[in-house]
Amino acid sequence: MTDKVAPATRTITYRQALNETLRAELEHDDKVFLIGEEIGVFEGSYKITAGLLEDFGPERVLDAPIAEEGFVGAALGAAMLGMRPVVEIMTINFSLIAIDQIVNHAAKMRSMFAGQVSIPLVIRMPGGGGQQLAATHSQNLEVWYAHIPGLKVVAPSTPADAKALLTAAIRDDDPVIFLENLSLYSTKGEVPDGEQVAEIGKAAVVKTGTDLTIVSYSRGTTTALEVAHQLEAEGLSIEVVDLRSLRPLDRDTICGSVRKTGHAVVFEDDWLSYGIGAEISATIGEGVFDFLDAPVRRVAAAEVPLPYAKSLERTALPSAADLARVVRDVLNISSTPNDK
Amino acid sequence: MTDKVAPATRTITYRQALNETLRAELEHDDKVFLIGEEIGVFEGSYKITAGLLEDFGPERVLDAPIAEEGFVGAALGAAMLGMRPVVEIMTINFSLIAIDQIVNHAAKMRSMFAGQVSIPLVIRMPGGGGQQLAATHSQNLEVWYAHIPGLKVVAPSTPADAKALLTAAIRDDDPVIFLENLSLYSTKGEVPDGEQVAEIGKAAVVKTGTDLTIVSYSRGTTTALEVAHQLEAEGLSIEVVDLRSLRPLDRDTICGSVRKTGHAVVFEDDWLSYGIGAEISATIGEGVFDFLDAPVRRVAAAEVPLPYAKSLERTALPSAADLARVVRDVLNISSTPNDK
Amino acid sequence: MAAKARTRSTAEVKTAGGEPADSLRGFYEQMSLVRAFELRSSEMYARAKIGGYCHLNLGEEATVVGLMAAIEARDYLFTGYRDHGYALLRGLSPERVMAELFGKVTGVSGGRGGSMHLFDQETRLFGGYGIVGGQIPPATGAALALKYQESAGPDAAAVMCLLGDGTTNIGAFHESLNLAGLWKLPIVYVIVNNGLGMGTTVEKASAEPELYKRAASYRMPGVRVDGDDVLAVRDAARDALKQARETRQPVLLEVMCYRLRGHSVVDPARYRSSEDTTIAQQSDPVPSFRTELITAGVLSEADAAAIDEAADARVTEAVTFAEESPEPDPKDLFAYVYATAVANAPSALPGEPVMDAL
Amino acid sequence: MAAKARTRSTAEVKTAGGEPADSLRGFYEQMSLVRAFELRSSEMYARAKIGGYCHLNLGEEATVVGLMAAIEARDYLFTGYRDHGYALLRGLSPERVMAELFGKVTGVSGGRGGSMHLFDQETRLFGGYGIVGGQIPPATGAALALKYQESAGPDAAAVMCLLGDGTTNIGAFHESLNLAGLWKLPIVYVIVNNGLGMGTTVEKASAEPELYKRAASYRMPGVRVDGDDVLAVRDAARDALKQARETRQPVLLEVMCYRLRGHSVVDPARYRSSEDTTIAQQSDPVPSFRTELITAGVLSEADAAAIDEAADARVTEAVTFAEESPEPDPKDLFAYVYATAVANAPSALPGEPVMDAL
Ligand SMILES: Cc1ncc(C[n+]2csc(CCOP(=O)(O)OP(=O)(O)O)c2C)c(N)n1
Ligand SMILES: Cc1ncc(C[n+]2csc(CCOP(=O)(O)OP(=O)(O)O)c2C)c(N)n1
Ligand SMILES: [Mg+2]
Ligand SMILES: [Mg+2]
Repeated sequence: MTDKVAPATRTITYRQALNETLRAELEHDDKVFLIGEEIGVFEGSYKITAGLLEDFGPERVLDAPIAEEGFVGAALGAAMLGMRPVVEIMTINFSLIAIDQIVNHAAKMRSMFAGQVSIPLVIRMPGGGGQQLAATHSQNLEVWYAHIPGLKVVAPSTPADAKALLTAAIRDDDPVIFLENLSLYSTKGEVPDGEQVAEIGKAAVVKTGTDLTIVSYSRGTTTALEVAHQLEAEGLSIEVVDLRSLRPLDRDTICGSVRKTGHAVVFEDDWLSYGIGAEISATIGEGVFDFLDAPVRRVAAAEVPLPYAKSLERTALPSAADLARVVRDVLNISSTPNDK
Repeated sequence: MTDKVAPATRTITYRQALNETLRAELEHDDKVFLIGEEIGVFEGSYKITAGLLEDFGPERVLDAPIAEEGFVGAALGAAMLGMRPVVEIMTINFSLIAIDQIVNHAAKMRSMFAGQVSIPLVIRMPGGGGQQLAATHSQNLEVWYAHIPGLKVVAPSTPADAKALLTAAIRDDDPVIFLENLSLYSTKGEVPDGEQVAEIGKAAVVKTGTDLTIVSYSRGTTTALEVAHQLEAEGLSIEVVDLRSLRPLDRDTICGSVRKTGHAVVFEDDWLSYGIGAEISATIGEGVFDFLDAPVRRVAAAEVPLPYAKSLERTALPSAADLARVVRDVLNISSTPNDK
Repeated sequence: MAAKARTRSTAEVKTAGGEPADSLRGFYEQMSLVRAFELRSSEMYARAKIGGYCHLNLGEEATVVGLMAAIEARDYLFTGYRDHGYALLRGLSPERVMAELFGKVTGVSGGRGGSMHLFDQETRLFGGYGIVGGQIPPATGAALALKYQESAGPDAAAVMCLLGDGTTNIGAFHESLNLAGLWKLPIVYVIVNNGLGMGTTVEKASAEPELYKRAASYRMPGVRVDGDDVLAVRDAARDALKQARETRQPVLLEVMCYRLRGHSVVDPARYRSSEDTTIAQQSDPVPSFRTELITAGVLSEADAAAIDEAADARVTEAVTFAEESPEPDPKDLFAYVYATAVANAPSALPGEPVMDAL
Repeated sequence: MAAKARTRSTAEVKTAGGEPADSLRGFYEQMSLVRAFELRSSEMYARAKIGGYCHLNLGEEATVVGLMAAIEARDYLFTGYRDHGYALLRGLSPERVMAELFGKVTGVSGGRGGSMHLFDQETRLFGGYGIVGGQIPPATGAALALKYQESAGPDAAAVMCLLGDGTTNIGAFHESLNLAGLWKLPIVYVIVNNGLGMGTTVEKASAEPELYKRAASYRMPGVRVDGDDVLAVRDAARDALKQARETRQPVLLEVMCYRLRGHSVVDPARYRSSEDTTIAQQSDPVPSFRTELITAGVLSEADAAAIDEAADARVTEAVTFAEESPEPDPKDLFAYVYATAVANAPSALPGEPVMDAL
């Protein structure tokens, strides 16, 4: 976040923060244009682009056919000529069709061509389960993108961060993967007025505490904060680190927190094995080994293609209750080191 | 590996082991067929399928147009009807074009349709850098596949394992990603005669030792063994765990080894952040926390799109020297815990 | 405009064209069942009995019935996510289809797939796919398997692969049709052209909006038929399947129809012009087929009303069944991940330590 | 057979068709340069001066020269990995191209791209791409950017996107051409049809092997031209570019030529029939254009020999330059990963502790 003196704020939804930021950036720079399926006439599958076609016209808000590889690659090509496209892929699940253009092309061109071209491209897409959309429409594949040099990957958890990180992403000269989450769109938060430009690559300590650090991002951070506040009533002092940026990863902030608390739990919506939490755990294990009083634990999704049925979906996804239980476990373990 | 009484062996290359196994399985089951670009007339980009078109004809060895999404998806469809296709994707880099069929379809169908259909599909593909193929042709994206429930992912490091794991993969009723490595194709090893069927999901301790565990897979294991033997001359006793299967991951074998040695280094060819090593490190950190005498370190590729120029490529890729240095570091650190 | 050109005058209707009254009556029963099922699905969605996305065949009933009248039991059917009607006419009971929408263990896909992912091995309904175009390569591969498994001829099986108009713009369409044309596979690709992909018209999505013409890129016959005409659809599909099974000539068949409501249950379709909405309503095949049959003397008003009531009653039974069926047991979460058991397969629930779960 | 049909009788050659002798001579100089460069590349690869994959334009020289004669400096060029000749004729010095193949810092892409990834911002050579079809969507997007940035007209810029025959079967081809047709983008897609994708013939890869016909799926003109005829290629390409820049009508142009050797330097092409090899050799545009110009009196034998020698000498200079140039400094490994600096960007070398490197 910027460090200006406290501007006026309004309480708006994550959706509205995105919509207002897109509008502001369309106004701010005429090289910015939006492209994606159903973002114009339909106003976006999740209504993030509501009203923008009407106000900016079909050139600035371009409805694309169902051709993710084609239109994402086309946005990349436009970026090579100095345009600043902001792509909406309807959900992260469909980005698999465009991933050759994103990973084999957008992420690599600048390096491969020795800096002769820059790719000021933003790809916005929501992920996440919990909406009964079944296995192919409920994934959290952020770790795939986070693994790729040449990309920047951000995952804001609040309306304010959505605004400041989206502004930063659009003004950045590199390809930025901007991860949204279906279950955050209607969440509300205070958002400062005026231009807000976040620094990409920085995590934030969104709640301080002394007993244990929860590391999370996107939707997970909202749950982490909820659990942290709830455990406060039980006398536990929990710190919450919101990653905000998955690539680059702010290892200093993570390790700095755990150095203080000596305990860490990662809360993530993706599958456990080889997920985001693996890197967080490995980073902590390497970075503050001597300060760690208990194993780092991960609370993640069960490793199944997510089923449609509510009973199964609920079982498979990590919940606040799961997180609270593991936090207690970890703190117990640390007080009686031999019980495991 | 199977536990039959020692069969006769021959020393052959990894390439030949694959070729002979494909031949044997084509003979063994007429539902098996091979499909891929240039596998017939051209005999495979890396000549893995040499001679097979001639001997089995164009129905069993099917040359596909350049249409990875189409022919991988077609193989999947054939598998749904009981065929046992073995796909060659020329390199893992091109699998990005087919990844929607692999991850959104092959991996999910059985679960999503409640077990009504099985997908006996094998997808073979080599990865790896070091051949000056530049950024788009040198990737190790195995962690992407390893993250996905519904897939099985194996990565043999020796000709014998190539044979036994490929046989197992072809006879398995689930989609198996079979990872080869460009720099392994010409390596040699002893391969037992006759049918060999490995157990998927099991790692192997390929060298025992007491001071430190190196965990690796595929090409990395050959380097790990080399380094382990070299360090033996310096009086260090190194254990090497070859993962063989990335999904499922044999956490017991990894943790069992580190429990004994108290030290671990992961050697991997992919990028460090969110790579395979992250999960291995996290697993060790969680599984044998109380037995670990030093932080788990990872030796991985520098996080850049891999350049063509030899000088840069060499710098970016992890080498035996890098591994040896880190192993020594870790063992020093453990003897003088305060030097970090 | 393009829409208007597709409007069919009743004069063209072929009821008098020698089709037995029984068969016509049967078609009306099927159309009525699909209509009743979809209206009830919409209602059940509004009552939160159904979750996720839910796409209906409302307005496409003549297409659904015509296609399902052409396909044989031995053929394989692949569809997109707008699949309820096809599942019903493929022979699945409304109970099991509704139970799937309710996410119940008695559903066709055990409650794991939901509305978009109906699958039934027995009737060879091979899914129900939610990724646009995702069904096209597997359907093509199923046809490839048939080529391995049996010879061409009138008794051979074929594959029918349904897709929407918007779906013709995705790469998988091109790659798959090329394979089918090249390898001479027994498959019929059916474009169910309802004029819209969500809110985007065909004209805004396809540089060549006469979609059947795209067959030429693969030396494949391309045929267009009026989707409001159940007999025309059936005949064109039967013809195409015949080519596929007898000469291994794949065919691209475009069926012109209308989507009566929004893209999915939750879409109010405000983007649609009133002209377009009027055309869709006027073309509604259910009331117009009803009227035709009454006019032709195949049905009396009372017969038709009785059929509609029976359909409705049938759907009510389905809802009751779905309501009363149990949800899948959380203990079975990992039940179907793998067909061949394997060492160390993950089975941890959220928060469980990784090592304990081994 | 299909190949035979493409063989061009010298009677059709248009050298007498009013083209100035200077221009013809210039074309021969260019063909000779490309030929000399490629033969030397092959040699340097054999001597391990060049690594990775290396794909040559041998046999395609008339196509290369004709296309590059048509494109204007203001236009953008995107190609596949078989790109040396295009880079040379786009105006890049043989020195900088050879240096790139040698992986030297003086190379057009700083030694980071190699043979497959030649890029030059100044001459608007926008890559050099190794993933089959990977260049097609970005090229299409470049044309989209042009539409934002300038109006149509004779002075407008356009995009030329080269691709191989085998590449027409990939989804990106279909998706991109549809976008271009739909949005009326100033782009010419050129299929350099050398009859083979690695070892697979067009007939074994494309259900419709007359590839220019695929334009119809996008309501786009499709044109086929003899790629051994430099003037015909130039004229067809100029015409197509004119439509692109003046009326925003994208065009699909298919240029028929032959690959003289293997797919890449290391491929002995044993799979090629001797008949096919003979046709390719007989169609070799370099000696035949040479003979034509001599017959037409444009060049004497001595002139032609002098041109060939000059080309060879030029390439020798390039090799010397490449040899003597330094390799990129390992310290610059991370130099170009990001354009906008960012906190915590990774900079660890293999084995460095993650925390120290911050
Ligand atoms: C790859 C992919 N991209 C986007 C979507 C979102 N989506 C679902 S349906 C649809 C429209 C499809 O239109 P059409 O093919 O005409 O089928 P219809 O809904 O009209 O039956 C879109 C864009 C998706 N499911 N998959
Ligand atoms: C997506 C992808 N698949 C496969 C390959 C391997 N490959 C490189 S070139 C080639 C053949 C291309 O043939 P064509 O388009 O005719 O071009 P040509 O080589 O004849 O110029 C193949 C299959 C690749 N580079 N990218
Ligand atoms: Mg539609
Ligand atoms: Mg070719």
